[in-house]
Amino acid sequence: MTTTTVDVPKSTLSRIIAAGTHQRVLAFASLIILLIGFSIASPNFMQTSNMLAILQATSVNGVLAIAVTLVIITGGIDLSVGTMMTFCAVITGVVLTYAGMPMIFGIIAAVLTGAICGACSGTFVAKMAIPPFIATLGMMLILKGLSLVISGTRPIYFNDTPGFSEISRGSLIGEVMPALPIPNGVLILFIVAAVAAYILNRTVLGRYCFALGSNEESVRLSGVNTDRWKIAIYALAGAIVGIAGLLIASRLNSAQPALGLGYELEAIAAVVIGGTSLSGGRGTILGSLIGALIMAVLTNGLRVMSVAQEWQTVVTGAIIILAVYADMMRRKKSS
Amino acid sequence: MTTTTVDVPKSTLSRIIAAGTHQRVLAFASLIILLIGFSIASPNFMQTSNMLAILQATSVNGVLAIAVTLVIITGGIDLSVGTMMTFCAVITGVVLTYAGMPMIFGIIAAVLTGAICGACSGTFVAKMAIPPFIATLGMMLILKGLSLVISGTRPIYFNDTPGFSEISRGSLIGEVMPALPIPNGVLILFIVAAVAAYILNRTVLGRYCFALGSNEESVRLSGVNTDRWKIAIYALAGAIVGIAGLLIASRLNSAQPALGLGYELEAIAAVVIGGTSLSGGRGTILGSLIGALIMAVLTNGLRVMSVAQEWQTVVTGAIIILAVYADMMRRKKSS
Amino acid sequence: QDEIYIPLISKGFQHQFWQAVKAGADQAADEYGVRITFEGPDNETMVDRQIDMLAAALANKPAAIGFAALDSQAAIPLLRQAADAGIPVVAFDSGVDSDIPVATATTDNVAAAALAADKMAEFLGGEGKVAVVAHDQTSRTGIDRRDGFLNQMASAYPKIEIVSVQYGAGDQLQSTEVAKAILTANPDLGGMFGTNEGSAIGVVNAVREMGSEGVTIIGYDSGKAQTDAIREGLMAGAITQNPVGIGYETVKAAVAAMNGEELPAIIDTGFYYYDQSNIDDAEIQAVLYD
Amino acid sequence: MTHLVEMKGIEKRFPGVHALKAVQFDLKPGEVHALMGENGAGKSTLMKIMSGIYARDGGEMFVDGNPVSPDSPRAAQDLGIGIIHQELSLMNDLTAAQNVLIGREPRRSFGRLDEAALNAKTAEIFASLNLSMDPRTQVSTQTIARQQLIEIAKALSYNPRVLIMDEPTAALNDTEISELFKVIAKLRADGVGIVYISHRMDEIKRIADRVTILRDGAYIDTVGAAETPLATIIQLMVGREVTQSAPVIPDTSQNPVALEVRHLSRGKEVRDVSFDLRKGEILGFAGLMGAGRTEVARIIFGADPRDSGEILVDGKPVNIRTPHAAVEAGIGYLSEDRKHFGLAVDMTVRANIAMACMAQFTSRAGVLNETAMKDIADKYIGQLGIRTPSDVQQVRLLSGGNQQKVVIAKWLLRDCDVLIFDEPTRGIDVGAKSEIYALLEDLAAQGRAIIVISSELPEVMRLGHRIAVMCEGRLTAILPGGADVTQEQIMEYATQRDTASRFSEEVL
Ligand SMILES: Nc1ncnc2c1ncn2[C@@H]1O[C@H](COP(=O)(O)OP(=O)(O)OP(=O)(O)O)[C@@H](O)[C@H]1O
Ligand SMILES: Nc1ncnc2c1ncn2[C@@H]1O[C@H](COP(=O)(O)OP(=O)(O)OP(=O)(O)O)[C@@H](O)[C@H]1O
Ligand SMILES: [Mg+2]
Ligand SMILES: [Mg+2]
Repeated sequence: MTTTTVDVPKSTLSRIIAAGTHQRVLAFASLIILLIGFSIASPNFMQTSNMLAILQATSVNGVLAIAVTLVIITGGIDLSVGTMMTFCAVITGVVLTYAGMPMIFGIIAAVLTGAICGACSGTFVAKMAIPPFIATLGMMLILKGLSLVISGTRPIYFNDTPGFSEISRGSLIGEVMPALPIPNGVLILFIVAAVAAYILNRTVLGRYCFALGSNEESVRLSGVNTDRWKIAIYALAGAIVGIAGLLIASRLNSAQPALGLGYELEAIAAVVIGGTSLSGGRGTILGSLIGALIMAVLTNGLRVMSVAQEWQTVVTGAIIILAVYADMMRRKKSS
Repeated sequence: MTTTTVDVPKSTLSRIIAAGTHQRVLAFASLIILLIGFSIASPNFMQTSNMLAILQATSVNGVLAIAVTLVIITGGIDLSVGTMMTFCAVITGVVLTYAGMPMIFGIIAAVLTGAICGACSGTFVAKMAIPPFIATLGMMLILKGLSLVISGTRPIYFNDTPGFSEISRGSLIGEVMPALPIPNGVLILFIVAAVAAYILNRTVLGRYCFALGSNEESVRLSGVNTDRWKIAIYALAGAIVGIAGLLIASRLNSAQPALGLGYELEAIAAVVIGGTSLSGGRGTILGSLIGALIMAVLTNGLRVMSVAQEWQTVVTGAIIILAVYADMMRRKKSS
Repeated sequence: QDEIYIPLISKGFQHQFWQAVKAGADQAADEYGVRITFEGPDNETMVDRQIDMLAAALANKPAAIGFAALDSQAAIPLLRQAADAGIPVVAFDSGVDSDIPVATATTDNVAAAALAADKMAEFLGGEGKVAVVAHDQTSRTGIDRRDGFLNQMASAYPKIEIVSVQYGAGDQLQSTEVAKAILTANPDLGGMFGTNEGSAIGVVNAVREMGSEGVTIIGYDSGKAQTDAIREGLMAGAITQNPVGIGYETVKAAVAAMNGEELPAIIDTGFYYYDQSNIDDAEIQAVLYD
Repeated sequence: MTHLVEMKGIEKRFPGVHALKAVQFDLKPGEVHALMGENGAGKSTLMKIMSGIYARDGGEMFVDGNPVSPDSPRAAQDLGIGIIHQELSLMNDLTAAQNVLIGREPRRSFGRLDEAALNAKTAEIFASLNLSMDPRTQVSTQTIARQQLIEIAKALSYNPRVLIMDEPTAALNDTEISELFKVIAKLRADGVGIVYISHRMDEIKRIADRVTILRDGAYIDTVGAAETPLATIIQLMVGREVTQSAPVIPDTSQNPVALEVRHLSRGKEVRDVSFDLRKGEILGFAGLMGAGRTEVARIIFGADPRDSGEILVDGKPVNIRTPHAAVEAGIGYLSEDRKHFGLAVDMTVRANIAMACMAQFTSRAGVLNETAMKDIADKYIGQLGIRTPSDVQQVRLLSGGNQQKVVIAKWLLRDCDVLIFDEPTRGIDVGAKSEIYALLEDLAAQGRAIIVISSELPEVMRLGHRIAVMCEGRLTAILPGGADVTQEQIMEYATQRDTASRFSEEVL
């Protein structure tokens, strides 16, 4: 058995990059083009304050998109992230406002609630063999109803927990660098993204995400306890959704029980725009982050330009198609 | 190649059934159980008028589910059915009310508009290689915006076209059999279902639906012009959505330009509850019809039982999961 | 069953406004010893879902029906069916274009929004730039409040310029982002009007997060976040309807109609403007919810 | 005489791989031209260029002397070139007939299908292959061997002038192979040119007229099949001499029993199967297609449920319901279907090799040790001669035989006490085969208990210390291995049908 032709150094480098991110993130170019386009179209667009507003607007959807990315890479889907986020916020409200506990318990409650809900979805999918679409659709409805039941269809305000609204609105970075008052919500988004990317690319859990999405049966036949790992992945995604719940609750300084429906579609859209395939096995956190940013820039830019609402929708639809098309073309070329 | 044991007659029969429907429809049992359960729980449930109300409530979602079934069998997804339905209704409104043309032109306009929109989605998917999720998400937004633009964000009423509301509300069957005043909308649903099932199982178009969903690459390598067929399938689905547009416009005697968002999820849910796999290659029209009926019965039954609305949501979610679980179990046993 | 059953089909369910209507209806139901149910679709575009709810309600052979039509024409066949069966229909929140309802308990949203415009103009001294964050582009209440505000501005305050009207679906987060974009595009904005609770709070959030100064905010409806903003001085004032009253009057009218009593065609439940000065008045407190 | 197809100076590069270097090939009407080479030599790539799936980077191609560049499978079909791919690519949800005639369905007016004609036409093709299969059976219910036959039927249905067969017999049994050869003989008589790729050396002598040999993507030679000894061909392929070590059968009768299977049954596929497997022993499993060997293995491994029966590991009964439990109990199973059950083809070679042993490369915090994984992967790449530009190449980009080696590496790494190999050398070249035989014998010598299921009788006979023979779900015999057994003996037991099914056959 002879050795084969060895590859040239250049492609080794690109291969290392590809191995790290599992796929080159090309959506980035679309994002830049959008930013440039809006700056030209509207002089008010490129202000620091507006850039911060866009980042702030990305935070919740970005965190949700990260959660969904994990599930989608396994070949599943999670429709429940929107209402699960609300549910976590409501539980935090119960812990902080109704039970009057200190803030840290509220934070733990949100993440834990998310993880438990995620584990439930995961169990439906893994143990009961329910298609992820149905399992998470069911969870979506169940959690939506339970949020209303638990809160008594009333918002729960966090006025008794001073500092709660700082979780998202305050700016630790701004305290150090007053010139860059990046809100904590954005900071948290980037931390969550970094941790998720690390988990995805450097740990067993991440490896099994990709493996399950690639060929679940072959993973099972390798003696891996696929059920357990699947539940773990859904639970991790749930915990991340819990963080999104904290962010939105902190930003609105209240848990709004009726909110949440529709956020799942936006999160999934961000993931797919970011180049993750809905059939599983491939995907990047960075891509989803950029996908979420593209959506936020698009919405903000059109609003700043004061485009009429109905045309905003039309243009958003068209640009999403174009951005992904441009991506496909670039990907084709580069391969 | 030696002869092997030949299968016994029994399995031949079951194979013929399986070949006809491509999969046994088991969701049916869940539907029956629901019907029985609600009859016991509420004496008012099993009235003719309520059964007709359920059927009427199924008609629009049922037709949408049929359209989505075709696309899902090819391994795609169609998120635009809800707003496309509205768009078709608005175009019909323009033709009938603004332009004052005779009713038949309105009907043709709806179906044609749907087919054209579907062909657009299909082109994005087939020719531009955009993932179906994004292509139809884009279409969803574009059509939503265009409906508002064209209608001037106002409902278009069909008061000038007497008879238009008969399309869905009248009852041809009731005229013949006064004891069974099944609304035309329901009749149309069943006709659409029968035609779609015929196309799916007996024509080349249907064959390529299954083939594309099974292994697109292999179909392409067999020299089939997969792009053209895919566009045709999306266009057919669009035409069916056009019929749904007619039904809803007729039922509301108006084209409501803002309506439509969220209907896609319900239609897809009906399809998946009916046993069609989101990964393509398998599915039945009958299953989707039953899925749509399950959803309608569930919603109606809980309302008739006067369950509090927040609990309705919870119970709906739980029952959807259970119904599909029961299905999976039965399917496992029968295989 | 001798219990008297009156279903109320509303335009929404989860929002605070509708919960307050429900509270009023529950209160009346207690007083008159009837059983009510209260249901509404997820959002105000779902006309056909509301019709399905009405159909399910009719299946239970109710004594009377309360109905807040999303589109008054679409429901007419079912309402006629109810009328034919001798079931009185009371419209609430907005009217039904037909003679079927025996009474309509409603707020004049156009006049209420015009009052908001008057107050806004007063704060701005009759000139400046104003934007509207509305909750819906197509629903009756959305249109009435937007147009009531815009028309009053146009006719009475020609020096006030409406720079932007955008929609946030009544979702607090989305409305926040909408309002922030408006503030970015119009650094010299003088005032903003939020047409319902979610929109108004979105505007407040946006101003808070952007640290904008000199923006006069007028809101609509109540809710804790909004009353807090008014007390803090972040929001200048708000219009409130009398949702509890709407619910109460609807059930009361339904019971009366059931008993064959004569009813006025319109039961105007009124609206109020409140700000820091009168928020604690008993009359205002009675119509606020949180 | 004019060539049917002629290819000159064909070049093909993939990222990191120079797959074909100025390769030439020609095909005459009515000949069987074997294309030989090690795994990854470039055989499939050359044929994919001929059949319009890949575009060539350089060189020329002629059909009937005219220059052509088929840019799609359709274009190649129009030139009369058909191909049976190495990797199965059927539409699993459709029936056999629907697969065979995809794109050419008999139609009636308005695009309506004539299903009866479709099935009849397919039945005809099946009959010409002497294949008994209901055209209406769904493909996904069929074993890969039978799926392969459907692929062959599909290729024949085009009536090609040039038929490329890329390892058509890898999944087939001797009986099916001789049926296929009859078909090939008929085609040859009709003047069809056949390109034949196989790693089963004996087949070359049986049917090939000429042999072209590739090595490392380069053209080596074209020789006559009849006049060239096999050893020469192998040497040309491998570039060195391959020594076939004679098998030694150790006496394992005193070793402790590692695996005991008692009265295993599942439906019609497995009926009351019992056997023992001792440490250090290799038990070969022989049988015809569909005999139930794979099913027995899957049940032992917990991949499929059993109706009844008992499994004992090291004398203790174990309750295995999932493959995870099986691996925990020390049982490993290499599936016969690498694409569906063996590999995550979108992942890297490294990730696939490590898949069954992730715990070994994971820190307590769950962080992966990529360096350790790389070292292991590189070790197996060297040991098994896996031809890949690097260990982070996606498996789907490897040649078929090299993919199979990756699966083998995965299970060698896992190092279970009981290892079940189902068709382990499917698609693997002669050189590598003997390496793998040596590895298996090594493992046995270390005390592992091994089951080898193979459709190649010589392989079962070469490896098996004892040989279990199955027929229609029953274990009909356990024969001694080595020189004590003949092919005829095995075949006798492999066709020993029970009276009941023979009776039902006659009735039908
Ligand atoms: N699409 C591709 N991308 C990258 N490399 C490829 C691709 N296809 C084939 N190769 C490489 O080209 C070489 C030749 O592969 P090919 O499949 O032609 O081998 P083969 O001779 O058919 O081997 P086998 O006997 O194992 O089937 C291999 O090294 C393989 O890894
Ligand atoms: N002639 C046949 N018709 C239908 N199914 C068959 C036939 N032959 C085998 N099968 C299927 O094959 C399975 C049993 O064969 P199994 O794969 O275990 O046999 P095997 O001895 O490993 O043969 P192979 O060489 O095909 O792998 C059963 O599930 C059976 O349904
Ligand atoms: Mg090959
Ligand atoms: Mg086998």
